[in-house]
Amino acid sequence: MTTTPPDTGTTAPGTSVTSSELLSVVASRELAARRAVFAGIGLPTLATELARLTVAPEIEVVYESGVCGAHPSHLPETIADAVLISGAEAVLSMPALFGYVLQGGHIDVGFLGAAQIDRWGNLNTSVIGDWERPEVRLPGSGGAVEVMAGSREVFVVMRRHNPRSFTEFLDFCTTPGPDRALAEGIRPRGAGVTRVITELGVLAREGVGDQLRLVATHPGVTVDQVRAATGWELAVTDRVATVPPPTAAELRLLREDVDPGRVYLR
Amino acid sequence: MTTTPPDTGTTAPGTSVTSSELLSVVASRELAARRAVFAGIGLPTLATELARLTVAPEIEVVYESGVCGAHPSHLPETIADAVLISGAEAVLSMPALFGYVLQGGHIDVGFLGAAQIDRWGNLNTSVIGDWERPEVRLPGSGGAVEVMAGSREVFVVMRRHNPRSFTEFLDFCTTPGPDRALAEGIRPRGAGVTRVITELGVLAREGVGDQLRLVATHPGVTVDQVRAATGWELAVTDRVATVPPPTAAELRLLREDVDPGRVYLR
Amino acid sequence: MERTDTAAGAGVVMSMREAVASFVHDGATVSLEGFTHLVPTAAGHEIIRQGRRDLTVVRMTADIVVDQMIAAGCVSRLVSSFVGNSSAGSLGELRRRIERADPAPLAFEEYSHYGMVCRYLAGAQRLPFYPLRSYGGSDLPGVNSDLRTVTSPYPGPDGEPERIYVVPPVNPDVTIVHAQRADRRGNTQLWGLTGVQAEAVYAADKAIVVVEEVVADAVVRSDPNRTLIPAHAVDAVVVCPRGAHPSFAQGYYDRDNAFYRAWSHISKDPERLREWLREWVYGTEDHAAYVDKLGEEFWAGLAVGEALSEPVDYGRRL
Amino acid sequence: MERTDTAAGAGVVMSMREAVASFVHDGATVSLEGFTHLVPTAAGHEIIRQGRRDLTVVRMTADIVVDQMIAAGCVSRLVSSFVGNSSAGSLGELRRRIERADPAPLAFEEYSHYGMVCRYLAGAQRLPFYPLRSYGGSDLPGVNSDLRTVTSPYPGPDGEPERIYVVPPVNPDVTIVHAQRADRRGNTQLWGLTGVQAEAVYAADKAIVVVEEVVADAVVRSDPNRTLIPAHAVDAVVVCPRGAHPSFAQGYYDRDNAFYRAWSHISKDPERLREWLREWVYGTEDHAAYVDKLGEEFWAGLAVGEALSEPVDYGRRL
Repeated sequence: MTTTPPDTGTTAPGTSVTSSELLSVVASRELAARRAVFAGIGLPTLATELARLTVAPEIEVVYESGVCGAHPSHLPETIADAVLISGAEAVLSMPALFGYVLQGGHIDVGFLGAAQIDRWGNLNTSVIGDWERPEVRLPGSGGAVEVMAGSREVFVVMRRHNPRSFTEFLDFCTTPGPDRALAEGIRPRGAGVTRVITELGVLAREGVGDQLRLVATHPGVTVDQVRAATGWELAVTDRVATVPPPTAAELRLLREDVDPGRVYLR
Repeated sequence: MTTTPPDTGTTAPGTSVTSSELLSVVASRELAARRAVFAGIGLPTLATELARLTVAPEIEVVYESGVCGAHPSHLPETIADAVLISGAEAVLSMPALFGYVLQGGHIDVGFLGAAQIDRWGNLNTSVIGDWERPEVRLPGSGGAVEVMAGSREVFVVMRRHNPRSFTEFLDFCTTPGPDRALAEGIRPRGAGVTRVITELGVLAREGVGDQLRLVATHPGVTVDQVRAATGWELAVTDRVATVPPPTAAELRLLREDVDPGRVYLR
Repeated sequence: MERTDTAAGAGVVMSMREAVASFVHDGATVSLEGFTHLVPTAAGHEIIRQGRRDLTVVRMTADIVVDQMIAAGCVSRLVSSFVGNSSAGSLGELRRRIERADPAPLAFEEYSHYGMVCRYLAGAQRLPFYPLRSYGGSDLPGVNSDLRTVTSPYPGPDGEPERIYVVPPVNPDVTIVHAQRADRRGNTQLWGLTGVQAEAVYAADKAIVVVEEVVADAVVRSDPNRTLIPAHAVDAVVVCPRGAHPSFAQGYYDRDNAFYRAWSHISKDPERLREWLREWVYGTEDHAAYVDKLGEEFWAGLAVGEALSEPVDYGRRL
Repeated sequence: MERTDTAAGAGVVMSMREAVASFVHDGATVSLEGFTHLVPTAAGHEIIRQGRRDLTVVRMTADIVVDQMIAAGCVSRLVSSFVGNSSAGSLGELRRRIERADPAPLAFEEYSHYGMVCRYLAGAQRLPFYPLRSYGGSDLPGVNSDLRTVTSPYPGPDGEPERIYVVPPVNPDVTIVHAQRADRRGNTQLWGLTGVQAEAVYAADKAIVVVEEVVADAVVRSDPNRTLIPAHAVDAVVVCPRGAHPSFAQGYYDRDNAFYRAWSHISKDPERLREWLREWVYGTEDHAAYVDKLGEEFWAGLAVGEALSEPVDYGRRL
């Protein structure tokens, strides 16, 4: 494969765009008009904070640690960072966070990551290899099973787009989308994964019964490149768009207001 | 019936003993070595506070409102009285109070009252007459069903001992003892009602499978008087004791320390 | 990183009149919670003023405000676990309705307190049912067909399958609670008895929070653990001082025990009850008028002294 | 009516050594909770020093302290929903055990976070199971036979019977949590992230609360809503300042992020890990010695500034 991801070579502000900047900007745009977002730390932090300054001024970020409406004095390093707690609007217990907020249906968009994803948006964060004696033991679900089950829709941001991560068959399905739940006769709440944002482009999925389709590529990336980087026979929308590159305004906000210390803007 | 309850004629302190004083003192003695007590307001307040000063110095009273370890500045008028909250050691939400404390098994003795009780210690607080169109609509369970189901044992204090209240057949069983639960195949936690303290004496019950038996009468009350006042064929222990009358020390504590304003010492 | 607040226009502060008109509709299921403490009385009175009909009222302790709403003809069904005037006596209108269908019947779903708590828990968690160790042997399941059992898929202590009662979720169209304070976006802080208010709000489709006062954002954010109801669960914030009378607001005013005792007498006589409603509810434009009518001398009698909590330190990064 | 306190002898304050010796036995099921915040590390270290064996450790986020306990040979079974070094990398010992049974196998029961929360909820409420809307379609039930389903006795939204997953209760022999403060009888107040600590304590047969400080009764009683764990649920109160390091105690000291990053490297090398245990756990008599060994300059780096909560008024009767 000879794919060259767009402009990832340098991190000098103002010149070219890093992978983190690109993914954050694209993810932030997808949050337009969304309100309650469940997010981890890292790229989702950048995306949600940029969205607050651009397309989603009323966004409320809910963290797995129980924090709602954080007003941190510094960029948080973990979802439990003390700076997320001091000055927050509410801090909830785990039973309230998972039971009332997530399962109760108060989250519009949940951000998840994964080691593996399949065409239905099912995710693996448990093991590479066999569960009983894995090649690599990964951290496991955390709250991912609940984020998928409870959020109206789920966004996945994956830095690396390759056939090992975008796989026909998961080594293990930790976090099932609604199609797998329905197949077992369990009623799901949300649509499952509706957006996957990668270094190559954007995949989208409507909801139950639909599979991920390539809807846009970054400038300079071809559909064939994405097909080659995907471990299943990739569905492609009729008119694949080109993702508009980050604007100067977006980059300035991201670099100067959201993460001036470049903690996550690697 | 010609029963004369003992010495209920006058409330003058230091001379004779009122019905409230008698019932409070007898109930307080039954709390010896008990620790966590679930109590309402009124006679249970007097009994638990007197017990704290006599036989159960480490008693902790838990109120249905969620208060644990109250240190009230004034005698409380309801289980939710503001004076129970200010200065308390803990105030719990309803899910915690009922779920973790009561159903979780942290209560040694629960106090309950009732309009009707039967020989197995089942209680009615819902209706006199038919449930659909009752002669008298009573308040209902409140938390009584849970106090019975969750406490290790239950004490009932009833001012009036007569065949309408001590009945062969309840008009409605709001709050079942463990025998009725078992008959339905539901596993109960506690022993159910183990003590009934009335103006005539004390009935006791060991637990599952046992029925209430008369174990003691107040001075001057005969076994036949109690039989006549009870709506079922009353079981009587081999040697019915005479309840020792309140001591001067007990009465002094009750009148001078527990309820000097005679709020409940009617 | 300190963010700009959302525009003031995104706030949800509104008058009681507007909140009730917007969220309490004829035929709705309305939860009013507050366990003796912080009873949302003023909201009940506004529902009466607006003449709502055919409501299903869900309330653990159906007390004075429920008796008043029933008497005003707002309520056709009651879901409750305690129907009495606290420890002060009876609810006259409720008893007439249930005992004699006078002047009209009232459908009544009877639970125990924890049964109601579990219905709210199931509602807040969007569960199909909630299990509890109550009701075995009770006559309540015989008159309430929503009390059912399931068999646990795990063996019981004796190795045999174990049956347990369950209750269904309650998801009110609107829940109304009273609290001491909130910020203008609805982050709500209450203390003292907190009852089942958070669960009742999360269980509902819409939620109205009535508060003694709206405070500056900084006050709420100085103690985020005190926020039991986050803004994301709140649709309307109504500022209504003394709106819990005759119940109390810890730290703000005490309970009007005399009125509780009086209600047993007032409500015993249907004409006296209706006269009371005419004078104190229909005859007052809003709760502020009700408060004024009671008079400052009256309120001085319910005043409480100060007992401040010791602050805790949330810390800040140096 | 102000009562005399119970005799001081009724208190449950004891040393960490005594608490672990009294309540943590070989073969026991031990819950250690604290979600990134207030991790009971010092208790884990004392369990290592006392050489406990064959423990079942229950912890939502199995992190550094669990990796250390596994490496020290204390743990034969782990029940968890996240086995990683926070966001800082891997747990070397845990991975060797699971991936290669090196130097010994580790039994692992895998859940999701809410699955664990629900196990504690069921445990605290002494329920036979707890329902949750997770796991439909997951491979987890295939490797964890305790994830089962029940059918609701109420019809689902489509009128058909509805199936839902359930988890069984967990009732640890002992739960250990860390908190900011308690009174001498165990009324425990914590703030900031409060996680699942109250539920884990109520679920347990015995509970040890480790605190930064024991405070005067009057401090706790000035704010009873802050008491998340009442004394009746606590068996031992252990005073152990900085006992949550390398995690943090909101308002007391910050998280040692450098140590989290370092642990991924330390734990990757079995010999280096064992050397670390020799120096920092076996080589320190107790947590006070560990704190001293780190030195005042180190602790100054984790110091936080003050950010006090605004007090609330509980009121007093005049």
